Amino acid sequence: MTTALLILIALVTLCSAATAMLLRNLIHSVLLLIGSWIGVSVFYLFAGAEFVAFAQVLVYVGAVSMVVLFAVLLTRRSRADMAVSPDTQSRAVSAVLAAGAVLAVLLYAVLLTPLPSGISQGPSANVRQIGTELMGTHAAALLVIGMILTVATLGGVVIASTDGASKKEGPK
Amino acid sequence: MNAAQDTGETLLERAPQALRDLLTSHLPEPWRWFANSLIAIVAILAVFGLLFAALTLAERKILGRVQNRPGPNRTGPFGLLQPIADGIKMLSKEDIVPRDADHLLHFLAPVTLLASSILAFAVIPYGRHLIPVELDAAVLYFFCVGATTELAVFMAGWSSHNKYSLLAAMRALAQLISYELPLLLSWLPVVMISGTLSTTGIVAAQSAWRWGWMPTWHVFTPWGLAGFVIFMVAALAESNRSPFDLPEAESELIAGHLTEYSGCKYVFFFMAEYFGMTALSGMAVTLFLGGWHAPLPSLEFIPSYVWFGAKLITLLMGFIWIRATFPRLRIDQLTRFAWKFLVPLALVNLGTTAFWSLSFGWTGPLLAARCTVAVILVVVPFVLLGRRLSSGLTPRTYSYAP
Amino acid sequence: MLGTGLLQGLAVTAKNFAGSFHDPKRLTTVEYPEKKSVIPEAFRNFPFLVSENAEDPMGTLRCVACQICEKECPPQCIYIEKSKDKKPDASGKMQIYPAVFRIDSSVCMNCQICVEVCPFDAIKMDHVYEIATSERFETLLLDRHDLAKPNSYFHQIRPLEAAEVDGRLTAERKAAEEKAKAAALAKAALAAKPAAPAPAAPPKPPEQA
Amino acid sequence: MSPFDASPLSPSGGAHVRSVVDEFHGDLLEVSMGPHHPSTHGVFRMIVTLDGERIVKLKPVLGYLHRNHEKIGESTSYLGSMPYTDRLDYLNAMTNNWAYALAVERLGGLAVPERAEYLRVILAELSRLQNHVCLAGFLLQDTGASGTPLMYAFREREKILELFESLSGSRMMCNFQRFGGCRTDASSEWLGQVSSLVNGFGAFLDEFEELITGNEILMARTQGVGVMKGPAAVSAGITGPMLRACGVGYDIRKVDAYGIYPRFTFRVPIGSHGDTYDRYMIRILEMRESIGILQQALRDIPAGPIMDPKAKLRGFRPKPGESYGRIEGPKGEIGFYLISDGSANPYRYRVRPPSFVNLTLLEDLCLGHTIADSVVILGSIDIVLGEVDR
Repeated sequence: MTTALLILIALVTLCSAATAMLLRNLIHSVLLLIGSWIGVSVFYLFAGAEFVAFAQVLVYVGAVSMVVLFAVLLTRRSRADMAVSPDTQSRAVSAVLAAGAVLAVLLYAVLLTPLPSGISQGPSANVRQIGTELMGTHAAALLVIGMILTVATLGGVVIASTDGASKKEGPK
Repeated sequence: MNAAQDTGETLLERAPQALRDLLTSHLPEPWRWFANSLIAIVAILAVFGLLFAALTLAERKILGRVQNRPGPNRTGPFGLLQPIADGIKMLSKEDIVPRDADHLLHFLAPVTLLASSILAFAVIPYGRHLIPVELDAAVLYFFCVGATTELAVFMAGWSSHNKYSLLAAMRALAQLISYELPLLLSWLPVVMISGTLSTTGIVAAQSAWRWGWMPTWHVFTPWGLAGFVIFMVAALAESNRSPFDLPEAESELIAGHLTEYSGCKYVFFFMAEYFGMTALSGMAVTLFLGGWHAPLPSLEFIPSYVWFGAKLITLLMGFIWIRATFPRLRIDQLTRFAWKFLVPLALVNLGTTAFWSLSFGWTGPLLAARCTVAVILVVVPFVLLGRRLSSGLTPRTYSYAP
Repeated sequence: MLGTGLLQGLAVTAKNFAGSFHDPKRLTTVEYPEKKSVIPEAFRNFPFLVSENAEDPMGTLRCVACQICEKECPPQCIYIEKSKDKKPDASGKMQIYPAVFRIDSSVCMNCQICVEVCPFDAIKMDHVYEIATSERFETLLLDRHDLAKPNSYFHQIRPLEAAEVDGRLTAERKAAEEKAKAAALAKAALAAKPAAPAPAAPPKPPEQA
Repeated sequence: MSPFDASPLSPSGGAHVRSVVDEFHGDLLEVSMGPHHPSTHGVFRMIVTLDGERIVKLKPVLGYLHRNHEKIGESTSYLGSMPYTDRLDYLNAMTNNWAYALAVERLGGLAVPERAEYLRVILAELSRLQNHVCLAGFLLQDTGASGTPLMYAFREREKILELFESLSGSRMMCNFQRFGGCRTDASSEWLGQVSSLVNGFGAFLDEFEELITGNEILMARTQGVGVMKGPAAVSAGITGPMLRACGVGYDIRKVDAYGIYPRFTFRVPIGSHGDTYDRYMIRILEMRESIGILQQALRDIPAGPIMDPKAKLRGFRPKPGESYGRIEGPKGEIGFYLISDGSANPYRYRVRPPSFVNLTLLEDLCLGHTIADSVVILGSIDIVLGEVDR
C-alpha cells in the first residue's frame, strides 16, 4: 500500500519534472516544477524528516518558485532573443550533453553513497536535534553558506540596481 | 501546569472530547482513529465555515456602523440571514470563464487556495485537548502551507488572461516575497524562547502566572510585543487585507485577480481569504497571546476553547477595524515598508530575544535593567527606522495668498 | 508620525462605531421602505395638471391650452392639441381646453419651467417619486387623464403654495365677476347701444413672486 | 498642438521616461482603464501604457457623455438653458446657475437685488462645501480607504443637499438662479438651518482631518505624487484649487470681485508643493474659509426683493452683443460666453468648464508614477464628466 503510494508519487514527481522541461509555456513549466518539489517534500515526509519536508515546501514552493515566476514575468523579450530560432539541432545536442553531464555527476554521487539495505527505521531526528547539530557541529559551514548567500544577494541587488538611474528620477 | 489541570478539568472542558468518543465508541478499534480524524475535519470545517459566514456579516455590519450606516438588515432579523442569501446568490450565479483563459489553472487556482488555507487549521491548538494534528514542527508546517496561498493568487491572476489580473498576479508575487520574510522572522523569537516548534509546546510555555495573576504570554514581553505587531502587520499582508489588499485593489485594478471570477469560484477565493485571516489570527493567538489560556487565574473555570475563540474573534475584529480606517499602500511602498522597516526590526528583535533569553536568571535591580534594555532595544530601532521610512512625509502648514 | 496618525484614525472610527449606536446625529440613514424621509414642500418631480374638481377632472382642468409651456419646455417633452370647441371653466367662462395634453416623463427633466411660465396656475410640480416602471412607452408617456389631479391634492402636497394660488385665483375671479357684472349692468343701461363690451380678458399672468 | 502630446510643461521628468519607451518598444502593457472602471469618476477612459506598474504613456479618451450642451444652448431660449447648466457639473448646479445667470445679466443689463446677491453667495459657498467634501471623500476612496471617509463626507453633503432641496425643490438639479435674481426666496427658518449647519461644519472638518489628514499612509500615497509646477499650470489654463495648490494665489472671487464678494473677508490658501496632498489640503482649508464667508453672509443678509423688476423670464431678448460671465466655481473658473443677435436664443453659447481644462495636464502629472497613483491623481483633479464632455 505504502509502496504503491510512493511509486505513484515518484511517478507524479518525475512526470511533472519532465513535462516542465518540455512545455513551451514558461509559467506552466514553473508550476509543474513546483509540483515536483512538492512531490519531493512528500518523500521527505515519508522518510520521517518532517522538518526538511516543511522547509522544502516553505523555501522552494513559497520563495524560490516566486522568484522564478517573478523573473519569468519581468524578463523582457529583447529582439536579440527572438532572433535565435528555438529548436535547432545544435541546441538539442548541447542540451543533451549538459543533461548527460548532470546525470553522470548525480549517478556517480548516488552510486558512491552507501545506502542501508532493507527498510531501516530512519533516524528519528527531531527539530531540536537538527538545530543543535546545525548550530554546534556544523556552525562553521552554516556561517560560510550564509555569507555566500548574502554576498550573492548583494551582488544581485547591485546588478539589478544598474538600471536604477531612471528610478532615481521617479517618485520616491 | 498541574494546578491548571486540577482546576481546569471541568465537564465543559472535556465536552468536545466526550462527544467525539461517544460517537466513535461503538466502532471497532482500528476504525476509531480514522473516525476521530474525520470528526475533527468535519468539526473544523463546520466551525470555521460558520465563523466565515458570521465574519462576512460582521464585517459588513461593523463597516456599516463605522461608516454611520446600519449595514445589511433586510434578510432575517437584523440581517442575520444575509450570509445565507449571499451564499444562494453566489452559488446560483453563472460560472464565467474567459474564452482565452488558461482553463485548467483558472479552475485550479481557487481550489488550491482554499485547500491550502484549510490545511493551516490542522495544527492550531483550539483548547486544552483540542488539537487536530500534533506535529513536532507544527509552526513550520503552518507557514509552509500558508506559502502556497499567494501562488494560487498568482495562478488566478495569470490564468485569467486579463491585464488587471496579470498586474494583480505580479503584485501578489512581490507582496509574498516581501512579507514572507518578516512573517517568518517575527515568530522566530517565540521559538527561541520556548525552544520548540510544536504549537502545544509554545502554548505550554505561556501557561505560568507571574506574581500569581499576570499571565506570561509572550505578548507581555518587549520582544513579544514587537514580534506580535510585526506578525500582525505581515499577516495583514499575507491575507491580502486592507491596507495591503493590493492584488485586488479595487480603485485601480477593479478586482485584481478576482476580476474574471464569478459564482462558486469567487466564493472559494472569498472563503480562502477569511480562512487565511482566521488561521493567521489563530496562530497569532497561539504564538503570542497565550493560546487557549485564560487571562486571569480566577477565570480558568471557563473552558479553554472559549478563551481561544474570544482571542481569535478579538483579533479578527481588529482586522475589520483596520480595514475600515486605512487607505491602501502603493506596491513600491509596501515592499519598501517590508524590507526597510519590518525585516530590520524583526532582525533586531531576534537580538533582543537573544538578550532576553541570556539574561534569564537576572533578579532584583538586574531585572529592572533587563526590562529597560529590552524596551530600549525594541523602541529605539522602531523610532529610527520609522523616522527613516517616513522621512519627508510630514503634515504641512499652508500660507495664504496676500 | 510613526503611526500616531494611524492610531488617531483608528480612534475616530472607533468613536463613530460607538456613536452610531447611541447618537442619532451619526446614524442618519432613513430605512426607506419602512420609513420615508420628510419631503420638503418645494420638492419637485414631474408636472401634473390641476383640476378644480376631483369628480370631473377633465371638465375642470385649469389648463386653457395656451401652449406656452409647450414652447418653453427645454427638453420639449410637452405636446398639446387645442380643442375645437369651448367649455366653461371654473368661473363659468367659456374656454378652450386641451384636447390632447401629453408629457413624456422619460424626457422631462423636472426643471419646473413649465410651472413658472404658466399664466393660469394650471400646471404644478408633483411629489411622486416611486414611479419606477418596466415599460418604456405606455407607462411613461402620460396623457391628460394621467396628469390631471385635483386641487385638493395640490393642497395636500404643497399647502402654502396652494393657499397662495387659491387666494390669488379667487381674487381674480371675483374681480372678473364684478367686472362682468358691471359690464352687464352697463349693457342693460345702454341697451340701445349696439356695441357690447368685449368679454373679460383672461386673468393677467401673475407677477413673478 | 494637442495638450496631450509631449509638452515642455511636463512637470515630472516625463521626457526621460519617454526615451525608455523607445528603448523597449513593444514590451509594455497597454491597459484601457475605463469607461467602465470603478475609479474613473464616471465615463472617463485612460489608455495607460505601463512599464511594470509605471506609467510611460497615458492617453485620456473623452466624450462618452457628450450631449451637445453648447449646441442645445444655441437653440433653446435663455431661460431654457438654465436647467441644462445644472447638468454640467452636476455636483455644483448652484454655481453653474450663477455663472450662466451672470453672463445673461451682463448681456441684458440686469441688476441683481441685494438679498439675491447674498443668497447666491450662501448657495455658492454651500455648494463649494459639498463639492470639496465630496472630492475629499472620493480622493480617499481612490487611495483605497474602504469608503469610510467617503461615507462621512456624504453624510455632511447630504445635509447640504437637503437644504438645497427644501429651497429649490431638487437636491442636485437645482435650477435656482434666474437672470436678475433667484427663483424663490429663502425663509428665515431655512436661513436658520443653514446657519446651524455651518456652525456644525467646523467640528465635522476637525473630525475628518483627525481621521485621515495625519495618516501616514495617506501622506505616503499623496505627498510628492503628481507634482504640478505653477508656471506649467498657468500656461495650461488650470484654475481653482488645482492652481492654488501649486502656489499661484489666483481666486476669481478676489481677482474679479463678482457679486458682492469684496464685502467678505476671507483668505485664499495656497500650497507650495503642488502635489496631490496639497490639492487635498487646499480644499480642506478652502472649506474652512467658506465657513467664514457663510457666517458673514448669514449675519448680513438683508430683507428685500429677490428679483430685478426689469427682468422677464419669457421672451427674454437681449440686445445684440456679447458677454462673458465667470465665477470661482468649486472646481475652478466656470464661465459662460454668450453672443446675442437680438433673438430669443443666443447666437453662440460657450462654456468654459474647469474640469475639462484642469484635466489637460493629466498625462504630465501621471508620467513616471504608478497605475495606483494615476487613479489618485485623477481623483485629486476633481472632474465631473458631465462638465468635461458637455
